[in-house]
Amino acid sequence: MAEQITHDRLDWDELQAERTEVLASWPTGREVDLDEAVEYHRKMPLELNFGKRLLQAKEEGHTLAQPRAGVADLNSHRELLLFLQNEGGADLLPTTIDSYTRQNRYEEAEKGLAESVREGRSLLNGFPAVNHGVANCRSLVEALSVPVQVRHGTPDARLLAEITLAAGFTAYEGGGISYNIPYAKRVPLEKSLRDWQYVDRLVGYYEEQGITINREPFGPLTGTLVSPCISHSVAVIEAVLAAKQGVKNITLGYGQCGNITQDVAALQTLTILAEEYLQAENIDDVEITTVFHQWMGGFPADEAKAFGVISLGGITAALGKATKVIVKTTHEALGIPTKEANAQGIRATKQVLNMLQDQVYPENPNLAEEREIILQETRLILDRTLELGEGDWAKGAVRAFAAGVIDIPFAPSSQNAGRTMPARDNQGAVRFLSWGNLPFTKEIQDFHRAKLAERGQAEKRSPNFQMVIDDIYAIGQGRLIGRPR
Amino acid sequence: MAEQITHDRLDWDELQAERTEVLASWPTGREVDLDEAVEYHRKMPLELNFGKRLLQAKEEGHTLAQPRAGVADLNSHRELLLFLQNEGGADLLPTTIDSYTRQNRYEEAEKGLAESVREGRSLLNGFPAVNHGVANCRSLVEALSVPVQVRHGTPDARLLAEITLAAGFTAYEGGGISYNIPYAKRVPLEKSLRDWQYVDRLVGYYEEQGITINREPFGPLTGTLVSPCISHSVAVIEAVLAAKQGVKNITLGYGQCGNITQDVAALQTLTILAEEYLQAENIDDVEITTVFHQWMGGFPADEAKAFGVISLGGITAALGKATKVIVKTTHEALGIPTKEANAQGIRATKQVLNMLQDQVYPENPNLAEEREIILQETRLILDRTLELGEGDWAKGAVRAFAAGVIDIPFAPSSQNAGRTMPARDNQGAVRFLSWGNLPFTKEIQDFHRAKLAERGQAEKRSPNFQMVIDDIYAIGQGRLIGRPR
Amino acid sequence: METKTLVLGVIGSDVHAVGNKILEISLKEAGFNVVNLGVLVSQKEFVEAAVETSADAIMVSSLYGHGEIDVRGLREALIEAGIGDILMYIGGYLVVGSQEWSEVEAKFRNLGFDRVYPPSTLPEDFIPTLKEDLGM
Amino acid sequence: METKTLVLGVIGSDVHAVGNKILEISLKEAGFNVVNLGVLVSQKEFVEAAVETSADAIMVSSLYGHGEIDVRGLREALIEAGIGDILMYIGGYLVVGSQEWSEVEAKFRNLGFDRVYPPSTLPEDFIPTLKEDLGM
Ligand code: B12
Ligand code: B12
Repeated sequence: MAEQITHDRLDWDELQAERTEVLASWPTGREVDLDEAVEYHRKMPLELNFGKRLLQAKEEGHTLAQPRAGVADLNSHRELLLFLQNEGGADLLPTTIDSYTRQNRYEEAEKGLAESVREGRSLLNGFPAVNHGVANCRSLVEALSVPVQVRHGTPDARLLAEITLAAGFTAYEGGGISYNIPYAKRVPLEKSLRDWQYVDRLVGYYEEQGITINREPFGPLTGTLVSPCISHSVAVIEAVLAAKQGVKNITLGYGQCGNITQDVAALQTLTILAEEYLQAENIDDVEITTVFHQWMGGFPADEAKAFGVISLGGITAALGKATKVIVKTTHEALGIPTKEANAQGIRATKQVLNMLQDQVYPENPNLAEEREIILQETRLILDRTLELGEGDWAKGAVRAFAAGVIDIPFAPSSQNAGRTMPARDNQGAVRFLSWGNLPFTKEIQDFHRAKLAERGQAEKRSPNFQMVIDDIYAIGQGRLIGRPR
Repeated sequence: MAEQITHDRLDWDELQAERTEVLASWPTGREVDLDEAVEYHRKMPLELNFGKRLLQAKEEGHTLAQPRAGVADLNSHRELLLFLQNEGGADLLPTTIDSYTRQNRYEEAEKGLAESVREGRSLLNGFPAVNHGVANCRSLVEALSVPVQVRHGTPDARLLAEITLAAGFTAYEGGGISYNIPYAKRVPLEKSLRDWQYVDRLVGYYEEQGITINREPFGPLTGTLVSPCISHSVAVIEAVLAAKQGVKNITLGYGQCGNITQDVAALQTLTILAEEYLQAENIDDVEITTVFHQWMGGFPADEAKAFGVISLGGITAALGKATKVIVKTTHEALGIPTKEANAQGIRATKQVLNMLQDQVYPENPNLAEEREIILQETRLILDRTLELGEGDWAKGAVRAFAAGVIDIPFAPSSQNAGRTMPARDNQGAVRFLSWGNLPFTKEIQDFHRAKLAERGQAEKRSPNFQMVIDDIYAIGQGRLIGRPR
Repeated sequence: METKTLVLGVIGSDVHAVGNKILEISLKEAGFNVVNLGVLVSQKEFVEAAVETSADAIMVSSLYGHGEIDVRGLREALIEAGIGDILMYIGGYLVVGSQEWSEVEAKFRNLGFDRVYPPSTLPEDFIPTLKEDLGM
Repeated sequence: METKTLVLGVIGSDVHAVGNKILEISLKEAGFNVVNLGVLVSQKEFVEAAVETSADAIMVSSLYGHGEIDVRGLREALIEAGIGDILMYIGGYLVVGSQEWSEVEAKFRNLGFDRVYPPSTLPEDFIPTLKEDLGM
């Protein structure tokens, strides 16, 4: 199968048979009528278009705030989003999909939904959009006055895309790598890449009809000490693959690591790299924006401390001039947040975004060095990937993962080599304790070794796996670096 | 009287008559026995010494967190402090004194205290330490396991100092300018300066006995758009005046303005300037540390937004490497905080302090320029002050205020010219719309004019008083700069 | 239309000067004749100023929490001075901590204030009412 | 002393892998023989692994909120497989949102778990109890 996939644009006509099959895989698929959906989008007010809103923010140099949120029942979910819009002041809204839907287990989602309605509380960890279907989802989109995006973690998200895009959602998160490797165990990469080409081709079709649909590869991956070079490599590959299918409005993501200089450098290099590699493919009609995810790893259980983590994320996003920031809540370490806690996270974030709107992280030699490291590392990974793919990014991605040339720490997927091991350096930047098979030069390897040796010296221990464990717990325990106590 | 005051050290023996008088001005004064007090201090555990703790933090490059807190009744106040220590994790503790005591109205304080005990809630906005007396205050100090400071706003703080220092407090906030001009209307500066020389001389006496007492001029002054050059000038003068009386451990303060570059530059220049002017007086045995005050002006009423403001303050303190940070609470715009809200403010702050412990705001040209401006402006003010004082800092201070050479915006004191008017520039840094009689060079005047013109252009209005009003409300309304809407 | 005179000040040992300055400016802009006593104003000063200027209303601020103690007897002093029915407003942080607003309002109404305003009151929030109360 | 065998895994459609990795490492360090099934583990896989390895205990993780639905019938399946009295622990974020812990604990005890652990449980918090329960 690795031999079959290519990064070329899928033929729309040829795709129709597959579309029919996908739409038939669950009853609500019947509700999708693409021509009618395009008409529906055409009539939507422009300010509800996600991609357009992002471009406006990018132009104005503002950072927008977007929460995560989803509950099982339609009415409760609508209320939840309205609350986040009105009480939270969210600039952009999400609809987070439940984990059964993400694994295409619509029957289990149906049961969970029914039980949720019966018990009057959500037993699902998100909104089962497929089960709700097009008409219900439209009632949602229509109730809101800001743009709304589908956020999930679905290796095969074809049906979900058909239904939610037909329902008027104007943004769709995910990608063939970023929604497989951190979110699945045994899904072949060829399969998820191909399934996401379907999604991207569908988005491309909407674009051909003049409807902007924003696409966003999932930046943070496993959310836990993911070095920028890893997530940037995945982001660029997914951007190129999406663009090849006709996607024109892409938001690239990065999850906060905690060292401000590294985080700002990561935000700055994300656009540089994406434009560079798109250019190399002769693609120059894609609009790139960025999203910064507030710390995605383990949170402190104390709400006041969580506010500190959230605010630091908001501040970094503002100083790094991310186009949008995904907001965490003070309930992160407690469970799915209440709507009140969710709105509070947005308000704390917006306060700092607004206060820092006219400020930027100052250019300085450390920042430049950090950018240089990220650029070099990512280029090494990407160039080797393209080499492995013999000029084809899809083939390259499959082979790069097989070879451990891309290797996401802590990922559950069997497709992932799992040989890299990250740890923080003495300033809290995420480095590699083991780089496995990442195609790093001797110089870069030495850089990581030196950085961790410096920390080891400060802590009077040699860099080892205990450091990694300590770092995983650190923020939850009120620190950034897992120093021995 | 301006002719009488000098910056020379008060003669200890000559001071005894005045001390007797001061101690006789309220019954609890009788409890003060200086020899016994020195003995008491000698027996105190070293980790309770405020100044020593600060020096340790400075050496380690950590920023400590200290709340404000005070209620009328002794037991409630003790409980409050224990709560902030144990639940808040405060590194340093305060005892905030009520406003009657600050105006030496001990009888009204007595009534307020009695009524507070009767009603079971504090009717005073702080702890009336004079009324409680030495023995009671000692029971407080002894209950704690971190150092504790007296924080107030008292033009004539002689009796308060006698009692609290005898009670084992090891740090005392205030100064002849900073506790007069923002805190009084008609107290002559000569008088407050002289009364604070008494306090400093008393501290100097303790130092002579080998007891370190930390002194902290009140940095933020009116807390509202106070430009660094103003508060730095006051801080340096009070440091020199204190050192002249034998004070050896001084913490200089600055209230967050909100532009991170300006705030970090302010923190960095504070020590430079203090050491420079102390050196010029041949004083080289004074330890200088710094304190950063989280935003001292109007706060947002929403608690989540307040957390954002608090965290931004904590982050700036950490990146600017302040020795300690004074923490605000989410109740700031609601009234005196509950102990829970106070502890939350500390925990949010400590989370970001800990996370950023090993990071520093990067050196860069804007920061250098900002430092340069602060240094130049402050030196112009200070040099003119010394000139006016004919080499005497006390005389100079009196004459500088009379001439508007030092002029604190929004100060209630009739001793203050009140001709300066601050406003934010287009990046939110605090500049001067009117500099009144501040001895600025043409170059510096042009700098301020240009900065505000730039903002005016961005806002399509010419810089005027409406900008100032908008800026005063801005943070409370969720922004930094009061842009027209 | 005849200009109305307001006596403005921050009562007791309270030094919060910023809001007072803004009130002065806004009330002047709104066309009032403003006699601003500033901060640290005693009851006596309020009464005297009101009598001397034949004021139409007294605007008391209290921010620092002691308002409750500071204003006791002010209405009585005004009565004694022969201007017992003068319009009197109060605003700011009237008590220590944050208490149920309806109770705070009732408390200060009992203490003789015609209108009581919570923290974060903007000039535009009360000036229309003030004009109405003064028949403007 | 004989080595005890633990079957470890994250149940249902749950992919939270980090805690699972740490548990594996810590339990191995503590001297157990650990059979880690990883994430996305079905009830059937748990039962089969426990039978095949003659495990002494099953350690179920559920982080993503669907634990309540996912574990129903697991104890019954174990009974059916003839190892009905095997020790069974569960830990993580067991329900959607944060609910009263005592209720959550009772709920999962009823579902057949011998011990139930809240979020933020550290290895050192339960390993001593586990050893005790296994008579080590
Ligand atoms: C700046 C400030 C200071 C500065 C004041 C500088 C100066 N000389 O002006 C300094 C640092 C010196 C200071 C000192 C103190 N402060 Co102070 N301070 C503040 C702060 C942060 C902002 C006040 C301000 O300027 N706001 C902006 C102006 C524009 O708004 P405003 O003053 O509220 O006025 C508006 C309205 O209230 C209304 N209004 C006001 N009066 C009236 C009257 C009428 C009739 C009407 C209709 C409307 C109205 O209109 C105004 C314009 O919009 C507030 C908290 C906050 N708001 O965030 C605390 C606050 C007022 N301070 C407080 C306290 C307790 C003190 C201290 C005792 C110190 C302490 N314990 O921490 C001392 C008291 C000194 C004294 N003797 O008075 C408390 C009061 C608590 C309470 N009542 O429960 C507050 C609420 C902070 C808190 N949460 O603890 N403070
Ligand atoms: C990192 C993370 C992710 C990563 C996971 C990457 C990966 N593949 O591993 C990503 C981003 C992919 C992710 C996805 C999702 N996540 Co998630 N995630 C987290 C987060 C931030 C940290 C988890 C973590 O790694 N912690 C560190 C490890 C060391 O701790 P731990 O996992 O808790 O394990 C320890 C203990 O719990 C205990 N323990 C665990 N199991 C057991 C078993 C036994 C027997 C015992 C004794 C002890 C024990 O010991 C472990 C070691 O100390 C948590 C929130 C948090 N904690 O701050 C949310 C969290 C777990 N996720 C959550 C959710 C809902 C999701 C999503 C559905 C997305 C969404 N709606 O936002 C998807 C689900 C995907 C899926 N199908 O499973 C929720 C669960 C909510 C609930 N139950 O109410 C949480 C709590 C966040 C929240 N508040 O909403 N997530």
